[in-house]
Amino acid sequence: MTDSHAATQHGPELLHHFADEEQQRNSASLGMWLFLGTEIMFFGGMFLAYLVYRLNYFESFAASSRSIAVPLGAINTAVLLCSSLTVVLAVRAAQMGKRKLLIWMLILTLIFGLAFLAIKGVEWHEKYEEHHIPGNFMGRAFDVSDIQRDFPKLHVDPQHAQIFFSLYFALTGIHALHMIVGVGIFLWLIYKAWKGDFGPKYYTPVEIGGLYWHFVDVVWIYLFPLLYLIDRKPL
Amino acid sequence: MSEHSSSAKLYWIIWGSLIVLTFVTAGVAYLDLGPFNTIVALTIATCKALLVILFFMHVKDASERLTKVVIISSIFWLLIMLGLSLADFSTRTIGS
Amino acid sequence: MATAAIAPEREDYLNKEYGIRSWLLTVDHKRIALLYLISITLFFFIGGFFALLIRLELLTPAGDLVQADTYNKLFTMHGQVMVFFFLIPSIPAVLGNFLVPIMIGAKDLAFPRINLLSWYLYIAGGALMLYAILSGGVDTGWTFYTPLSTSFSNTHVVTAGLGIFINGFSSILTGLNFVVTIHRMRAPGMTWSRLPLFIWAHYATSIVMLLGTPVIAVTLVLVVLERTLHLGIFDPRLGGDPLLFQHLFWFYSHPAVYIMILPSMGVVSEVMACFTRKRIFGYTFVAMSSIAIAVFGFLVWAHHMFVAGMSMYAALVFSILSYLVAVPSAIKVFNWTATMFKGSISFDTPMLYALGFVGLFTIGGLTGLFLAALGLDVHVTDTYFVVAHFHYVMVGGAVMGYMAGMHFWWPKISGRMYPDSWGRLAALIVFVGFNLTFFPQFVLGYMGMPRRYWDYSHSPEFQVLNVLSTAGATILAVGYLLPMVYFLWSMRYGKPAPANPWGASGLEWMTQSPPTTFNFDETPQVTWEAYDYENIPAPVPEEAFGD
Amino acid sequence: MFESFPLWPQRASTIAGQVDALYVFLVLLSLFMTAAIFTMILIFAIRYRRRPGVQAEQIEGSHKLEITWSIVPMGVFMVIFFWSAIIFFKQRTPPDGAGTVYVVAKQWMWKLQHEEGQREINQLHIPVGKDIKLIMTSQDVIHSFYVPAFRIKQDVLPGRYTTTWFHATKAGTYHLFCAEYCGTQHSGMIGQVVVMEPAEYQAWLSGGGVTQSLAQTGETMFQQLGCATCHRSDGQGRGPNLAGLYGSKVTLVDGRTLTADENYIRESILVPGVKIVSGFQPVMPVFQGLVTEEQLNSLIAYVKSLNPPPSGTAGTPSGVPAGAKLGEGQVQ
Repeated sequence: MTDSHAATQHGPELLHHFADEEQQRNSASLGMWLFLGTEIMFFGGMFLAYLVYRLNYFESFAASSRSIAVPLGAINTAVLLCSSLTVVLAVRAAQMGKRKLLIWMLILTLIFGLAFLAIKGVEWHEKYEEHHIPGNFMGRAFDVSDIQRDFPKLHVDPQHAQIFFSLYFALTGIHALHMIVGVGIFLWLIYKAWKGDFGPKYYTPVEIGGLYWHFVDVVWIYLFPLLYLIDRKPL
Repeated sequence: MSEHSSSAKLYWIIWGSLIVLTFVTAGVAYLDLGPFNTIVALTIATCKALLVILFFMHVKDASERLTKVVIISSIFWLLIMLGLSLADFSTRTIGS
Repeated sequence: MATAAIAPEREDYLNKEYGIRSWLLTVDHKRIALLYLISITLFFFIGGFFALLIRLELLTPAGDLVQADTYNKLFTMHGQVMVFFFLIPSIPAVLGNFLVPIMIGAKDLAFPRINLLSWYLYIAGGALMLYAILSGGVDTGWTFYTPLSTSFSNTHVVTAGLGIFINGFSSILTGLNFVVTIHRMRAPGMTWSRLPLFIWAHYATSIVMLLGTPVIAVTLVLVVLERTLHLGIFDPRLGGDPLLFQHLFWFYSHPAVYIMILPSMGVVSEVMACFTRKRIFGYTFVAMSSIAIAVFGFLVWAHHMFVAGMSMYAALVFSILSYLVAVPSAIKVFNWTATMFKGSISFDTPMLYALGFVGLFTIGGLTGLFLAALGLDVHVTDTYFVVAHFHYVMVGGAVMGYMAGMHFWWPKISGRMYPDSWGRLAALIVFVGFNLTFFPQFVLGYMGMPRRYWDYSHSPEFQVLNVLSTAGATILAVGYLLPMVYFLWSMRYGKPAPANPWGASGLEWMTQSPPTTFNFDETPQVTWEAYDYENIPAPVPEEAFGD
Repeated sequence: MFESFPLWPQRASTIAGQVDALYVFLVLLSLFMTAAIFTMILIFAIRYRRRPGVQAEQIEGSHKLEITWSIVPMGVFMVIFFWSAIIFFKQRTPPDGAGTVYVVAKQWMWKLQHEEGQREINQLHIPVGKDIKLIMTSQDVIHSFYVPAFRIKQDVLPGRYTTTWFHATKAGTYHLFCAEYCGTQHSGMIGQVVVMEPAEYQAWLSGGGVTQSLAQTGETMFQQLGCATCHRSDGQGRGPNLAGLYGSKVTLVDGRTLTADENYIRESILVPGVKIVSGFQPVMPVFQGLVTEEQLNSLIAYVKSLNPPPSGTAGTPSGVPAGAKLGEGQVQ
């Protein structure tokens, strides 16, 4: 989704078709919340697939989920939560007209975002090493013999494990795509903040960008337990 | 949006509890709670999500009724999709 | 035909600026509506051309016009082009974009630039679809059922899927624009109970667009991922469940039929009120039934899957819910009929199309009851009975409503009057051609002719009805060509249209025809109830039409 | 009546009459409603056409009328719903003791296996007056087994069984169509269902030159694949005793209980680890890809034949009549 839906009004002056300032800001916020509603349904489709297959093939899902490192996932969640904090502080700084603080907070958010993507890259590479990418991605045929070896008590069916990893890559992949779009939005916000476009009278883009970023964080808040912590009980 | 929404200190508190909840949910997963593992994980995730939505996304203090209606109806639609689909998947093995 | 007297050059949204840039970079909701009008008409004739080829092939039992896989591509692309690139955008993107802001007294939609982005997304999706068609087409049926679409078809499923995926965002953003505009930008005094029913219908449609379209977007993404990166979510060889795809697909695709029909219902309410000079009977019930259709429409999707292998008990739940969603549609039909009581009815072209809509939508709705009946659905689903049912609702309903709307608001859009006698003739031809095409298919369906059959030489008893249907299709084609001819003719030679040729109520009739770029010089103050026809003089017939 | 222009296919099964009765009721209801709406519109159009000097009378609406034409349709719909649900239940619950035919759908042909061992392509010979249950699966895409004359249709899915049943009442040859789009030759995937008098059917059966019944073929397959080593009839083997399994309640390792239908037996053969019976170890090898659909059908027919004959002859507690040769199961 290009960032144009973050109502790109230039400068504080009122767009010609809005009656007043208040109407313009409320419309932008309502527009973004409606868009987030569609995103809930977008991820909802994949959550339905995840729910159905987890109920049918629980043990293969549990074993495959155990092969993903929890520490990396937890750190990634913490990184995203930090980025949410810096976004909120950025919006507050914009409201109070503190331009330098705003720019710093936006840059910090960007850094956390990129950190998240980097950690995600490491995780994916680890999956690539372990031959856990479905199909034969770049010549590495999907193979879960290592999982079967690590968890003899759980019945791991290669096909059902491949469905888990298909869902894992679909969910985290599309979530990462939304992160990349978010990084794009924040790069553009930093540029406009540096130009001094935002102030107490006009900070809608920062607020709208913040709503989008928080949403992507909330999606990850659910993805973390559903993908990483299916069943970590001692066997 | 009201002027200076609540002070920065509140945000730090919310952030702190979110981080704590993250490590709690990661830790609890290693305990054997029988069927409650999933329920606990989902409740913690929902609490974290509510914290972010209500405080970080300013739904609690500043936004108006319509935004809340949009959020609740989107989640309700998701539950319609999940619930009615489960009606099929869960009762397919009964009978022929 | 003396060329129309050139009225003193008054500024309006058409002659305000000229040149390609003024059209391709416009943010004026009226110009974007015209851009949509041109692009969906193109796709309508592509889809219609495929339909004619299908009907010609079925003229004879043997498959002798085209090869089997060509025929399969024809009905697949007929379905995809018509559903995603004509029916879903038709009224919301053309009439909705043009009229929603004016009807509520706003200068433009809430997000004009996003409106232009929606059109570009539509064009991008359309280009991908055309590329898929030209480079070999798709042969999976417009429903993309897996595992055929993911593992067994080697046609351009990925290209067509991405085209429809991108086009879906055009629909989402249009819905988003409408909801925000209707909530935020109503003129002072334009309360919810004074909104025209056209606006209520588009509000309900936008709810469905917003909450349904993302699900097919993600479903198509998963199909594309499965074909390209082998992420086998629907692959039965891995233990994937083909019914999961059908649940995700129909969760959107059933509400999508309400995206197609609800705007037409809005148009018919406006036209019925104007040409009977009466307030719509039971305004609140008609408005609320639009919302009820949008909401209940999301609970019934699996009535497309009764024989697909789903559980018997879930089939019961979806069947009873399907009967629930039929009630609001019945309420609307009864209210339209009751509106004519004690009216002062004139039969201009829009009214003919609206009456045609009411009649054919009734038959379409009633045959839906056959399909919601579990025991009967087992026999008639996936046969020509289903084909006839959804064509009665989509062509008899949505397209008739679109035609009614185009004729009703053409003077406002183009500033010219179209030749009404030609309009009435075309309406009658469409009505006759339509019934001749699709009524025989009900009998064919109950006789057991399966749908999507290239060759039915094993059962020659189906041929007579197929010949009737093909004859009807040619008449229908003529019926649809006529309006394009005289609309284009009227752009050049039509009489200049007065501000309110029909004496209709509604803010759009209080601006000049065609309106200025910002619709109103100053924001109107609404003090009257919706459809207050007792204070609006009926138009004097001769003055309205030149020829 | 309409010999030259039939309005519906022949009624050749018990359910066909009931489906047609509901169809006729709905056609009459629709004709009545359409006629009512059309005549109302016609009368109002003529009676209230625009005449100079006559003003339309503004009517707000009437709640009473709105309520009636919401409740009355809802009531009629409920009648239709219950009537059709009853028929649907009959269509979806095969009677016990029905003869079984295994159907394997493949891109663009129907392969059928009778219990008595006959194999047919695109042809199904059945005796009139007998319940026949079809256990169907697909080797590739979704197909749909549709016999208009019997008013039955059931999609055939890859990876699992779907079942339907019918009771033919009239001898004759009827169309068999594939009703779910399945690729290039979808319209070529057709066949005949030949309903014969019982005597004719027996003649057709014996004339087929078939030696083994399906269950016996299954038994030889059961030995070849080495199933017998673990699934022993005396219950001492590492696998559960299969006698009396079909249709019984099974409790799994994780506590879930389910009835052992064809889908359970199929899944337990192909991917045994998913549902391990409580008290047993997950040691059974995976047979996915090692057995064809036809061999799977014969194995399932064999397992079902291990059930004690339903006629209630005194079988030993373990279900298998002592001394009876394995696979002797009664052939109805």
